[in-house]
Amino acid sequence: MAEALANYLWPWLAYLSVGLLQCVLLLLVPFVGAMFFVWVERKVSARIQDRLGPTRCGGKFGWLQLLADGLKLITKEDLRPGDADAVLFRIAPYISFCASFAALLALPFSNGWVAQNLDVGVFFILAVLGLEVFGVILAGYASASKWSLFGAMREAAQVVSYEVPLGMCVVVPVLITGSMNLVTIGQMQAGFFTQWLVFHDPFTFITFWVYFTCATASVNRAPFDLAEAESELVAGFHTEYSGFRWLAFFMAEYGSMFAVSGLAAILFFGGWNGPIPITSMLGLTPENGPVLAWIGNLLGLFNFIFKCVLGVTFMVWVRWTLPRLRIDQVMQVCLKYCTPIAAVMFLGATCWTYLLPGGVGLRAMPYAQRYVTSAPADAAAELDRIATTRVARGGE
Amino acid sequence: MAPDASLPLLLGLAWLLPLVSFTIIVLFGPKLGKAGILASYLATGAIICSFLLSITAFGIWHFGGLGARADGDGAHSTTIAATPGDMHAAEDAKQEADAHSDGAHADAAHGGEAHGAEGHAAGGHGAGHSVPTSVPNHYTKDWYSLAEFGPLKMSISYYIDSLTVLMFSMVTLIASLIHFYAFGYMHDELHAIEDHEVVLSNGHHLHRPGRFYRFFQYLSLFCFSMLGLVIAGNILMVFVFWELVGICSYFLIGFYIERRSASNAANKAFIVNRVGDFGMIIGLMALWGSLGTFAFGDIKNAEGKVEHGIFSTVRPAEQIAGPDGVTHEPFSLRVPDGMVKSAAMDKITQEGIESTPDQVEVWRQEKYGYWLLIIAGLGIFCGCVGKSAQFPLHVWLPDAMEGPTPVSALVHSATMVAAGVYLAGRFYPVFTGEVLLIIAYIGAITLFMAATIAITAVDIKRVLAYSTVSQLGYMMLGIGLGGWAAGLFHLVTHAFFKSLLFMCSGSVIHATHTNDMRRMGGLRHKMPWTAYTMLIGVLAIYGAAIPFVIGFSGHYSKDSIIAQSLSFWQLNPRHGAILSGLAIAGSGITAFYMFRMWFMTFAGKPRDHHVYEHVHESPPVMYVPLVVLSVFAVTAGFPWLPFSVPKLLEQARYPGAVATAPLLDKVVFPEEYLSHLDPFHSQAEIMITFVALGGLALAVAFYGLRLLNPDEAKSQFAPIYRVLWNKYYFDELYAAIFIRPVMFFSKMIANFDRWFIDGLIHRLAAGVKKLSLLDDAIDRYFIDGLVNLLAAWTWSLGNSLRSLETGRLRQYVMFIVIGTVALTLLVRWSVAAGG
Amino acid sequence: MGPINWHTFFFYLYALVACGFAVAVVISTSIVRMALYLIVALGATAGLFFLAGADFVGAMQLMIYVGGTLVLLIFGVMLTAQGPLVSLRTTGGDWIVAMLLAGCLAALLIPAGLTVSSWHTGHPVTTAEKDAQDVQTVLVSTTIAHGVPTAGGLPDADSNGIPDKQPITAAPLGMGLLGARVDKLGDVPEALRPGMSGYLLPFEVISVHLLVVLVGAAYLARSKRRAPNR
Amino acid sequence: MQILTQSVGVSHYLVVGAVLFISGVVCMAVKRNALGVLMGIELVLNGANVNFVAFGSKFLRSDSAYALGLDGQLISLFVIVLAAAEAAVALAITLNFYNNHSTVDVDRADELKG
Repeated sequence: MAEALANYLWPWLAYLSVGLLQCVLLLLVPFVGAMFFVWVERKVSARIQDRLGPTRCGGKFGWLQLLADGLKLITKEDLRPGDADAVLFRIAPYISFCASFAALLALPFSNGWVAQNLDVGVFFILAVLGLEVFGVILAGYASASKWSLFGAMREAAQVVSYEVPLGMCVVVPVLITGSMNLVTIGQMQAGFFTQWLVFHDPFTFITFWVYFTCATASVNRAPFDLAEAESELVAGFHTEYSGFRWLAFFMAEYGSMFAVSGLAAILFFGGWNGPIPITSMLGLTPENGPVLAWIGNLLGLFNFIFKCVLGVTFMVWVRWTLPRLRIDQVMQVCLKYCTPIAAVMFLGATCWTYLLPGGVGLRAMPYAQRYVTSAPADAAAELDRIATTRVARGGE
Repeated sequence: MAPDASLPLLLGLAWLLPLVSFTIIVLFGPKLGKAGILASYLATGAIICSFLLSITAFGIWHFGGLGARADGDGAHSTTIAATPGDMHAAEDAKQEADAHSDGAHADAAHGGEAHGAEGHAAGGHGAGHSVPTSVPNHYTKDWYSLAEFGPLKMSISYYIDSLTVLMFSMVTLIASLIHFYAFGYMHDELHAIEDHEVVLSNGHHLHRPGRFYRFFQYLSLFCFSMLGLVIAGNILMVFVFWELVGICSYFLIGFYIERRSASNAANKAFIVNRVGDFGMIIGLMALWGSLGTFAFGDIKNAEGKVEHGIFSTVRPAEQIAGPDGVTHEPFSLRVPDGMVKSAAMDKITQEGIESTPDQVEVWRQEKYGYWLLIIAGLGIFCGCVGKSAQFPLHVWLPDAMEGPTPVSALVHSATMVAAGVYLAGRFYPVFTGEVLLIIAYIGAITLFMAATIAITAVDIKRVLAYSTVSQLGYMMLGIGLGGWAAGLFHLVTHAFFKSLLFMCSGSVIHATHTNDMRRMGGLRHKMPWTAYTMLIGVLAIYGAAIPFVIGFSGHYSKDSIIAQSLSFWQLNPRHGAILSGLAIAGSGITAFYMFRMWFMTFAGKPRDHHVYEHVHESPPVMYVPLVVLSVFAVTAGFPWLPFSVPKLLEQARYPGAVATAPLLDKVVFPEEYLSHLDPFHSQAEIMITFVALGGLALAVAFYGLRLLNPDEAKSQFAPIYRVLWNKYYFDELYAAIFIRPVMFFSKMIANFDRWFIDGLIHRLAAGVKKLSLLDDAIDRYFIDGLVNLLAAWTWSLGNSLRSLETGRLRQYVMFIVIGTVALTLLVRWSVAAGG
Repeated sequence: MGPINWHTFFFYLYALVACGFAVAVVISTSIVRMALYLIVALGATAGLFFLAGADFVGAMQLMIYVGGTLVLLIFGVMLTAQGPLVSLRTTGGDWIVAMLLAGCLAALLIPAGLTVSSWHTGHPVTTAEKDAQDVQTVLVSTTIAHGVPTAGGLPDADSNGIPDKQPITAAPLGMGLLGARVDKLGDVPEALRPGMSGYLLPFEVISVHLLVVLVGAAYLARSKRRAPNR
Repeated sequence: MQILTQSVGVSHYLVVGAVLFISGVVCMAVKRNALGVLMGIELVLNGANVNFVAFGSKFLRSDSAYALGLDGQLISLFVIVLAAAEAAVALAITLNFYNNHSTVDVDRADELKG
């Protein structure tokens, strides 16, 4: 896209404009998503608690409520405690927000529709989501309040420990697909839902649930929301926040929820590939020209967003269903259950992929064999073969 | 099963069974039952089994008629009976006693009648009437070859003839009885005992655990050794078992090793025996060096080739015609070629005369090698002297009575000491006339001396010990005078009655807990079995008999010895007078001291009431063997029994005339069969009867009826009494000749060692000490100084560097950086300088 | 003046951020701010890594350093965050000495970096080289990932030689850690290959080392009785 | 604007690495707070990493045949991992020190001074 644009105007302008476009599109996710999810949460929690939820703001199902929330938050006064560390207090929300936003950079929304197609996308997303905690910590520390500090410390402990099982769970699909490129992973699950990695083998199935638990914890949603435990710490790390900074935290939270849900969708639920491959059935594939392919990608986009929303809704549901854990219980869940289970799943998936024909191990080994045993000539021949294929595809 | 297979099997088993029991007891002695009582059952069972085996062998021998010689039938023998007569005449042709020799012939004819009983009983063959003309029936073979050094074969072999069988039966019988007897006698050893004769340094008596099993273990070992000595087929094996019985007697004498007297006696016995054995070794070397064989008989080796043994080498069977017509009669003593050659070695080597048969014959005529034969004989006899306590070496046997009485009975009267006589008998064919004469004199001296000593002894066991010595002297005398069968006959009979006597004395001691006859007396009321069996023994050794009708066993054997001495006397007046005089006197003295002992012990009134009250008859297990033995003591000598001892011995007699003594002129040894004829036989019988009666009368007068007071006699013959009391001062003599000089010499050596060598060493040590002190000083002040100096430097350096160690992390960082910078600059400069 | 080399532009951007915040770390007196600055500096360094074509290392930097290490660090900061401890003043003398040392080091290192002329400028990666590299990546990705070439796994050379798609380095690195050096296909003679285990052993050693560190840190950090305040 | 037009080389990265390194060293040298020292160490390690990556990259030098290739990246990976481990242990030590001395001033940690 950028290359295409570069033919018409200065390359830097082209890159700049494309980059800006992508940024704007991605910003929609936290902003709109946050508002939408707040509404969803209100409604779901209301239904779970046998209430109607917001109805007074007009609109069907009181959908105007989300505008009202936004307006309220934006117009609210931005307070700052007297002896707070001004700079940190100010930038902390934005750090969180940037982190959750940057996570979206590597998240492919459809086949090839990704802002930055990183070869280590999975890795990148985990890393950046891990950064989100900084905002929380800094906020907790900067707003010189013991409640905040407690919340921040809990958050720090919780996130750092939950990154371990999270990483393990994520490694399982990577192991199976043999790539950390989210686009590749998504493409590998093309076809019917039987292709989804969650159904690849029993281990991945269990792995998904472990992953979802850990993800919920790492974005400190209930029942893991120790950082803002209304009943104990007034509101945890954002006790002292109000107005737009508070909103930033909020958006960061929902953004990261969206991100982990998207990651789950791509890693386990085939990303943009639906239960039924409608796009390929309708012939909306690159073979039939860019336009149809674009349309197919659009369908894939909706499919993907739907899955993400589903995931978020699930988190909401869980939040309003389960009671909050105590901090030691949180740690227990992480260290005594999630980590071992994830490790076992990792082991099992490895064995599965090695033992079953077509597994990654069985595919990688002949290569290593050829590498170790064959003469450089064969390697050169291999290079030529690949080069020719590349040339051929470059031609298309 | 052919006897040549069955006899070795039976006797070999009988020989090895005690070894088995010995091994078991050695390994598991204390664990065998309570206090090892099972050990006694084991040993007894073993010896009884071997007794049964021996008896079986005896039966096989006798009823198998194995005693018959190759030429053994009457007709032959009678004809041959003449030839020895001629030969006899030829031998002492220089003597003018033709009439005597004729008379001898006449006697020979008549004697055949006179001893018809023997003749008939002997199953018609002429043993005892003449010189046998063929090798006695024997079985000899190698069991196992230990080693071969060129011609010399060291092997475990057997030589079985009637003598062997006889000895086996006798030894195993007595040993079995004594095993039984020892049950009763040694039962104290079953539990821990307190030895009252041992006083420890702390003044208490010794407490020690019982050694019951050990006693029987020694007995088994002894039986094994004794039987091995008897069955041995070569002189080397004899020597080996000779030493084994020696060590057994050492163990048994020193059984109460804690008693100084016992250990001294054991050492004495062992050392004295060494003296004799040294002579024996010389004899062995002489035999081997000249003959190259140890075997007694001819042995077919693996190739079926006959290897000549000592006997057939010394007394060849064939008639040999010398160069100058001097013929060699069959089986007569002849210096073997080996000895001649080795004697003439210098001639062969220096003068280069090659030893052709004729040349050897010439040398033999010149008596080359004869002295070698004498040395061989004397050497072997030395061993016999040591073992059976003959005159110079008799001192150990009385002291050996320190051992338990069963041991004295078995080892030191019946079997081991008799082994010397047995060996002398075995080797009889090899002895030259000179050696025989020496043997005779030794025997005579011994028997007289021991008998005289026995008169004064008051220790009951010592009396018996001295009587043993003197009886052994009789045997030696008999053998030395050419009375081969007589000596061995006496050996057998003596074994029975002397063991009987010893066991009786043991029973007495067991009852009175003392050896001193002066504290006994009148015991026959308390212990009749012992008393009367002992009386039988005394009568047996006394040789009681109704002349020409019947007598105790001792009568026949002693009678035949005396008869032989008489026939010797008749041929050689001078020597004969001394020898037979001593023998006859000895028989009288024997009668005297034996009855003295019996009277002092059993007759009269109890002298020590304290002892008398505690006396009691021994348990049956002790006196039943006495009864059995007394039966044998009575009957062992009957000559008309089908398997009487003399007949058996005759079956083992080696053919050929008695050796001559060329070096001593006018000494002629009569053939033994002559002594069975009158007048010698009857003379002997009458003589000893009267002499013994005289001795008996004296004893009765002194001790029986107390007509005479022994104390008066003592004071009257005070000097003689003192000499006798001190046993002719033999111990003092040896102490003076051997022990003191040796002690003195060793003291001198010890002083030299202590003062000179030790002093030298001490000086050296002192020097080394000084040196090391110097070294130490160097070490301490110089080397340590250096090290300390270095340490001090390091210390101060560290102290000075301490201040750098500020413990400030940031300073360290700075130091690191400075170091890095400095290094880099250095490298750069060096590179710049290099480039 | 030619077209702006965006690669260069972003390099300078990240470099300035990294250096600036590194210096800020030094200068700052508040420990918490130091932590913040450090985060930014390291993040910028990660960006530099991305620019240098080491995207896996960059992601690693983000994840482990920024995500892990620094969280630990701030954790520690807050555990020890008491008024007097937050800012421990340093004497001027120290500052002077430190600056002198910094000067010396700078005088050593920066010239050292500038000595080699062939390092001064990168070069537009020619198609052939890119082909070679891409072929490696394709080779790896095809052999490892279902044989399907990754979408956009083949970066094009645009006019400025900026690879608009990051080269694939994760798989080759993984293979290298497993002992197969796919980036040097022809280099190693056949005879040597079977024995060549790449970085397998260091990899294992590091893993065990990490485990030990985990245990050791847990042991050290467990709270003991506090000493009476001095 | 000349510099923006030409491509950067290893030297640029080396300079950046040097700056990071130096600032890390200075940080270690001047910070009395143990955690500050720790941060300095992290900086130093990063400077080294920058160099490794730079040497490993193919784009940054005119003679890319001599580039370290993957080795640079691998080594930097190891460095990162070890840095993490080191950070964990150092932090634990610091906490221990804090628990025992109720301070994190490295200048107070001089019981072993000579």
